[in-house]
Amino acid sequence: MRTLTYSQAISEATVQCMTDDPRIIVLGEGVDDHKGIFGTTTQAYASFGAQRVIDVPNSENACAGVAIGAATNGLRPMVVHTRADFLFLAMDAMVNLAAKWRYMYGDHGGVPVVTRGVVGRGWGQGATHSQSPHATFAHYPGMVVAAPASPADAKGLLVQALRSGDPTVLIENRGLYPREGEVGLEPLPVPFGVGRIVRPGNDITVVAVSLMVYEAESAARHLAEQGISVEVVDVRCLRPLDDAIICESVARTGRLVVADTSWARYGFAAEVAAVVAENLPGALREPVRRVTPPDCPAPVSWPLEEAWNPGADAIVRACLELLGLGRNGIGPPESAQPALGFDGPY
Amino acid sequence: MRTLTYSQAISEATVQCMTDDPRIIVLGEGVDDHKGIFGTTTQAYASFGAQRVIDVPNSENACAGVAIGAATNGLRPMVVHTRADFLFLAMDAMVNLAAKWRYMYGDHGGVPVVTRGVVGRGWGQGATHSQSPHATFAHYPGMVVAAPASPADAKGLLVQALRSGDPTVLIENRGLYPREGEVGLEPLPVPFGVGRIVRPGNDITVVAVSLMVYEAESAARHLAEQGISVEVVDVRCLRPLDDAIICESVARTGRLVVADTSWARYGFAAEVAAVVAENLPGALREPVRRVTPPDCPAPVSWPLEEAWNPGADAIVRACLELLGLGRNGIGPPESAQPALGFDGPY
Amino acid sequence: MSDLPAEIDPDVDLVRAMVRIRRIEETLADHYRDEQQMRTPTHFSIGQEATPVGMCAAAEPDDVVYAGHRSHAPYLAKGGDLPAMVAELHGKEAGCARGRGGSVHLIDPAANFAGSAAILGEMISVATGAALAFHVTGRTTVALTFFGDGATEEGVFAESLNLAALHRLPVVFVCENNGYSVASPLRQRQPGGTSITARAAAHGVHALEVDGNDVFAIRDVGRAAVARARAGGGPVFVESHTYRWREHVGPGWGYDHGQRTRAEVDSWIARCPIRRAVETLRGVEPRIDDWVRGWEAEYTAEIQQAIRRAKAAPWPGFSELTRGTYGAAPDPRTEEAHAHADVLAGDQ
Amino acid sequence: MSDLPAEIDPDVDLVRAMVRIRRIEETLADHYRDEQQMRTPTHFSIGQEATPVGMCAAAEPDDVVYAGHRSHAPYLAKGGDLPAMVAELHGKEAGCARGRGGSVHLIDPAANFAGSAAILGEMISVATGAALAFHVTGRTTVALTFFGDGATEEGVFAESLNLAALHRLPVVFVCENNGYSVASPLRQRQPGGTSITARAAAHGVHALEVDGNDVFAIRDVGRAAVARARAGGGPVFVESHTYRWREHVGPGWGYDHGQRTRAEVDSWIARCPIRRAVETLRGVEPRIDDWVRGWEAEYTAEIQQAIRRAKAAPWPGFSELTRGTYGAAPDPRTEEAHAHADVLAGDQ
Ligand SMILES: Cc1ncc(C[n+]2csc(CCOP(=O)(O)OP(=O)(O)O)c2C)c(N)n1
Ligand SMILES: Cc1ncc(C[n+]2csc(CCOP(=O)(O)OP(=O)(O)O)c2C)c(N)n1
Ligand SMILES: [Mg+2]
Ligand SMILES: [Mg+2]
Repeated sequence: MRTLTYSQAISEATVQCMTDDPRIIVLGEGVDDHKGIFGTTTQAYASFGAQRVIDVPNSENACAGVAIGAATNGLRPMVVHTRADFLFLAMDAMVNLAAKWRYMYGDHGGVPVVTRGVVGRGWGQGATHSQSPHATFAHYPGMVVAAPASPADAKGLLVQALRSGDPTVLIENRGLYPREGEVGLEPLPVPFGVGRIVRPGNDITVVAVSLMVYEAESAARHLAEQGISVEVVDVRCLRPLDDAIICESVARTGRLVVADTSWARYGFAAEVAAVVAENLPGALREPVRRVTPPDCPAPVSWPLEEAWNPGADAIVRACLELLGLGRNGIGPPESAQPALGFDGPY
Repeated sequence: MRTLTYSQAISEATVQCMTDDPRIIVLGEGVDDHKGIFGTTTQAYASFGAQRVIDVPNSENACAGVAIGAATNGLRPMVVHTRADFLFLAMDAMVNLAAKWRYMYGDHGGVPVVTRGVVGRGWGQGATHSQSPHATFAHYPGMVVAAPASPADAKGLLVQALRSGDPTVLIENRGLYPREGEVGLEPLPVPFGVGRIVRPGNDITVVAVSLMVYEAESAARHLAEQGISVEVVDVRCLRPLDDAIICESVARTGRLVVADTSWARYGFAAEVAAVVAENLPGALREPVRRVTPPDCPAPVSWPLEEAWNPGADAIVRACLELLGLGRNGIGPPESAQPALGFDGPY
Repeated sequence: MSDLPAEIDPDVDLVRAMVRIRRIEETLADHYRDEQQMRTPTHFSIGQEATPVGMCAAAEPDDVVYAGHRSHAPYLAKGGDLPAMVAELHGKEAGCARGRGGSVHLIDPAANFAGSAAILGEMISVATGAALAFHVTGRTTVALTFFGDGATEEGVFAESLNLAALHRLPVVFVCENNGYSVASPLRQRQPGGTSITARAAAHGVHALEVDGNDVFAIRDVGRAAVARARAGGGPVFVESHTYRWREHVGPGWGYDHGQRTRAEVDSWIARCPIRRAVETLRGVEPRIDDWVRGWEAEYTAEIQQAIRRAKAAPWPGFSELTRGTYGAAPDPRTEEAHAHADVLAGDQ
Repeated sequence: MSDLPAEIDPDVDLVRAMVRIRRIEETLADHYRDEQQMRTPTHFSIGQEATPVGMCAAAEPDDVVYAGHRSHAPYLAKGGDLPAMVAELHGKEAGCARGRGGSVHLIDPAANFAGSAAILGEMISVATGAALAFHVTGRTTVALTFFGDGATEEGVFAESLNLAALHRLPVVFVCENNGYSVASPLRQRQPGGTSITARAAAHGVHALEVDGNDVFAIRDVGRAAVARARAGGGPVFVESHTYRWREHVGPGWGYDHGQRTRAEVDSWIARCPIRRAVETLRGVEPRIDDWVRGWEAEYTAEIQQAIRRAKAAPWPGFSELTRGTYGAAPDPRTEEAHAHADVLAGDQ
C-alpha cells in the first residue's frame, strides 16, 4: 500500500471528501496561505479556491458559531486552528451550543461541524501554544473527540468526522505531521469509539493516544529487548472511548500505564484508570501509572521543555517500576543543545 | 456557634475580607442589583458601594482579563458569575493567562483573582445553565479549584481564596445557598487541598464534593438504618486534591463510590478513581462506582431533570450493589408534579 | 369578529399578531405564577411585541429566524407552533424541543424558526453562519436574529458584524434595545454618547434605528433591511428602541422588588405598541376596536386550550433520557466495525 | 560618538532608540537563523520600531506597558533589560521570565514592562484592568497596550473598549496596523470602507490615526494621548499605520515563500522610519549620520555581548521544573492545617 505522511493523509481526506460532498467548506485563519496549516489545507485551497476554503478574521468565538449556523443550514464546515490552545476562545459555542444542540432542541438534527486543533509541541512553543485540550472537550456529552496517531487513522477519522452528524474535535500533534505510514487511497471512515491494538503483549498494557502511541511503541520495542512484552493500545478516540479494548487488555496483563500529552489530573489518563477501576478492580496487580507532563505549564527553555514532554523514556521507567525492575530508562537524554537545521514552521 | 446559610456565609466572608483588605473589589453582572447574586453580594454592595462592587457589561472574556490586569497591579478582584456556564467565555483569560502567569513569567508574582461560578440546578435550568465545570478548570495546573459544601467551608475557602496568591475558581451549587450550618464569626481560612471526613464509616467510602456531600450524607443515614456504615469524604477542593484523605479512607473500607454533579467521563469521579488506582490497586474489593449525571446534556422537563441529577437514591443503589445487596433505593421518587410555592430566583 | 374582512389588511394583521402574542404571554404569565407547572425560566416580551411582529412580517416564510432568551415572541411572530411551544414550557414530550430545551430553547423547523439560545450573543454568530450557508450555496434566503442591548456587549457581536460585513452576508441583526440587561440600565454598561447603531455602522454594517413601539415603522424598516440583504447588499443592523414591562425572568412586573420605578414602567405602558397601532388605524378602520376585542377572546381561548392540552400531555419517558445526545451512528462495536478496524490496524 | 552632546536632544534620542532596537533585532535574526540557539518563536518588529519608540517616549517611567506576540520592540522601548531578554530567548535561567516564557512572554517589572502574551487580544483586556486598578486606587498612572490590526478582530477588543470608555479608564490602546495578520491582508479580514479607528471611536474611545513610520508624529500623538488618559479624559486609541519587513514569525523576509511581493516590501523599506527621522533631523543636526553610525556599532557590540553571555549562561535546573506553578502556600498537609480542618469539621 502507498505511504503518506500524516499531513498528506489529512490533506487527501479533505480533498476527497470535499470532492464527494459539495457541502463541505473549510474555515480558518490562514487556511489559504503559503503554510496551509502545516500543508494540510494547501491542496484543498488549490482545488476549491476561496469559495470553499475560507480565510477568516481572528475571531475564534464567532467562527465557531458561524460554523454551527452553516452546519444547521446544510453545510458541513470544518474549522481549523493552528493551535488547539485557541479553542478556549471558541469553547462556549462548541460546548454550550454545538455539543448540546441535537439534544437540547429535541433531536431534530445535529451539528456536523468538524474542528481540527493542532497541538504545538516543538521549538519552545511555551505555555499557551503547547496544550492538548482533548480531555476538556471529551468531558462534555454531545461532542466526539478523536486524536489519531497514524496517518491511516488521521485520514480515516477525518473522513468519519466529515460524514458524521455530530460535532467532532480532532486533536493533531504537530510532531505527527511528518510521520509516514501506509494509507489506503479510498476515503474509508474509521469508526469513532474503536481503539486498536498497535502491538500485542502480555506483561503490561500501555494505553496511549495521539503522539504518545509512538512513544509507547518505542518504549515497547526497547522493553522487548529486555524480554518484557508490552501491549500498546491506541484508543484513537477519547469520546466515545473504547472501554472494552482497554479492559480486555488489562484483564490479560494486570498492569496499566497510561500515556498522554496532557496533564494527569482530570485528564485522559484519569479516565482510562477510572474505566479499569470501574470494570476490573481485581485485575490490577500493580498500581496504575500515569505518564504525562508534570503538573506545571509548559516551559519554553529547551531542556525543560524536553523534560516536560513525556516520552518513551518515562514509559519505560514506569513499566520497569511496575515490574519491580528498578528505574532504568532508555538511556541518558541527548546532548543539551538543540540540533541545527531547523527551518520552521515554528 | 452561630448558624448561617451558605449564602450568608459567603456574604459575610466577602464583607469581612473587604473590610480587612481594601484591595478587594467585586466585579460581576448584576452584583449590585436587587438579587445580589443570590444574596451573596447584597451586603458588600450596601457596605462598599459601586466603587468596589462593580456591575459590569456582559463581557465575560474582557472581565476575566480586566481582573488579571487589576490583580497584577495591586488589587484583589473577585469576579462573580450567576451561572458557571458563562465561564467558558472567560476560559481563555483564565486558563491561558491567569493560571499560567506566575510560571510563564518566571515566578515574579501571581494572579490573585477569585472567580465564583454558580451552578444552576433547579427550576428547569436546562443544558446551558446547569453545568458544573470544576473538572474542566481543575485539569490545568496553576488554577486552584474549590467547591465547598458546608456554610463553614463556603466562608473559609472564600477567605482562603481572597488571601491566596493564585487564581482560584469557586464553584457554588445554588441548591446549597439556603442550607444552614454553624459558621464561626472570625474570617478563618480553610486551607486548600485538605478534605474532611464528614461522617466516619467502615464499609464503603463515598467521596463527594459540593452539593453531593449532602446527598452522600443522606444516603449514609439511610444505609445506616440497614446496618451499613458509610464513610463520607468531602474533598472540598479539586485542585489541589487531598489524595491522602481519599486513600486513607479507601484503604480502610475497600469500596469506593464517587458522587459528582458533573459527568463521569474525564471528570471529578474519574480523577478520584484514578488516585485510588494509582495508589492502592490492591485495596479495592469491588469496582469503583461513579454516581454522576447520565451521559447527556441536562434536560429541562421536570421528571427528566430529576432523573438527570444524581441524588442520594443513586448513591444508595451504588452502595448496595457494591455490597451485593441488590438494587433497593431510598424509595419511589416523589410525585411527578412540581411543588407549588416557588417564587424564584429562577 | 364576524365583520373582519376575509382578506385581512396587512396593517391590521400586524395588530392582530401583536394582540395574539400579548394574550398568549399574559395568559402564560398568569398560569406560570399561579400553577407553577411550567418549570423553566421564562422571559416575557410583553410590551416589546412590535419588534418581532414587524420584523417577521417583513421576512418571507423561507427566511430563517434566530432569537436569544426572550424567545416566545420571535417564535410566535415567525409562525412557530403554539401548542408545541406551550408543551415545551410544560416540559412535555409534545414540546417543540421534546421538553428537553424549555423556554429558552424554542425551535420550529417547519416555520423556519431556527432556534433560540440562552447564552447571550450565541445566535448572533449562528445567524451569521446561516447567512454564510445561503451565500455559499447561492440561496436568496435571509437570516434574521433577535437579541437585546445587553448581548451587544459580548465580543461575539463585534466579531459577527465584522464577518458578516466582510462577506456581505444576507443577515439582519435585530437589536431589541429595552434599556436593561436584567436590572442593569444601559448607562451602567455602555458609555454615554455612544450608540449601538453607530457601533454596528462602524463595522461596515448598514445600520438603522427605529421606534420599537411603532410596528408599522418596524415593518417598513424591516422590509428595506430584508430586501437589501436579499439583494446582496450585505448585512443590516436594526436597533429597535423599546421597553420590557415585566421583570427580566418570570411573570412579575418590572417594578416588583424595586428594580425600576413604577412611574418609568407606567410611562412605557402608556406607549403600548398595540394601543399605538390601534390608534393609528382607528381613523381608517373604525371597526379595529371590535376586532381587537374579538381577537383577545379568540386567542385567550387558544392559549387556554394549549395550556390545558399541555398539562394533560405525557412527560417524556425515562427510557429516553439520553436520546438525542448523538445522532444515530452504526454501533462501533459491531462485527463490521471491528473487522474494518482490524484491516486498518493490519495495514500499518 | 564623541561629539554626541551630553544632554541628548529628545528628537535625536528617538532615532537612537530606533537604531538600538533595529540593531538588536537584526542581530538576533541573524543569530536565530544561523545558530538556532534561540528555541522560541520570534516575531521581529523590524520596520515597525517607530510606534513603540514614539509611544514609550511619550509615557512616564511609572506608566505600565503591555504587548502582544510582537514583543521585543515594546519591551526595549520601555526600557526592558536587554541581557535578560536575550537570555530569555535562549531559554536560560537568567532570562527575564527565567527561560519559562520565551520571546512572546517578556516581562520586566523594574521597567514597568508589565508583560507580553501570545494569545491575540489578551493584553488589551489586561491593560484595561491595570487601568481599572489605577482608577480605583487613585493613582495617576497610565497603562499602554500594543497590539496588531489582527488582534482587533478578537471580540475582547470591543469588550475592552466598551469597559474602558464606560469607566473613563486611563489606558492607551496602541494598534500597530501593519496590514497583515500572518499572511492574510487586512482586506481579507475586515470590510472595505471601515477603519479600526472609526470602530474604536464608535465605542466612545477618543481615537486617532498616525503615520506609523513617523516617530516624531507618534511621540506627539502619544504625548497627547497619555496626557489625556492621565488627566481623567478616559481611554485613547491610536492606530499607527506601518509595515513589517520580515516574515510573521522567524528571521526571514516578508517576501520569502511568496507571501508578499518583493516590490511591496521594498516600497516600505524605502519608507524606513529610521531613515525618515534621520532625514528630518539632518537639516538641524548635521552630525546625525555620524551618530547613527556610532550607535550602530555600539549597539551591535551590546547585543553581541548579550548573546555571548546568554549562550554561556546556565540552563534552568531540572529540579525547578515545576517551580512557580503556584505561589508559596503553607503546606496544606502540615499538622497545623490538619488541626484547623479538624476544628472546622467538628463545628458542623
Ligand atoms: C454569556 C451570558 N452572560 C450572561 C447571561 C445572563 N443573562 C441572561 S439574559 C441577560 C440580560 C440580557 O440583556 P439583553 O441582551 O438586553 O436582553 P433583554 O433581557 O433585555 O431582552 C443576562 C445578563 C447569559 N445568559 N449569557
Ligand atoms: C487567539 C489567537 N488566534 C490566533 C493566533 C495566531 N496568531 C499569532 S500572531 C497572529 C497574527 C496577528 O496579526 P496582528 O494582530 O495584526 O499582529 P502582527 O503579527 O501583524 O504584528 C495570529 C493570527 C493567536 N496567537 N491567538
Ligand atoms: Mg435589554
Ligand atoms: Mg498585523
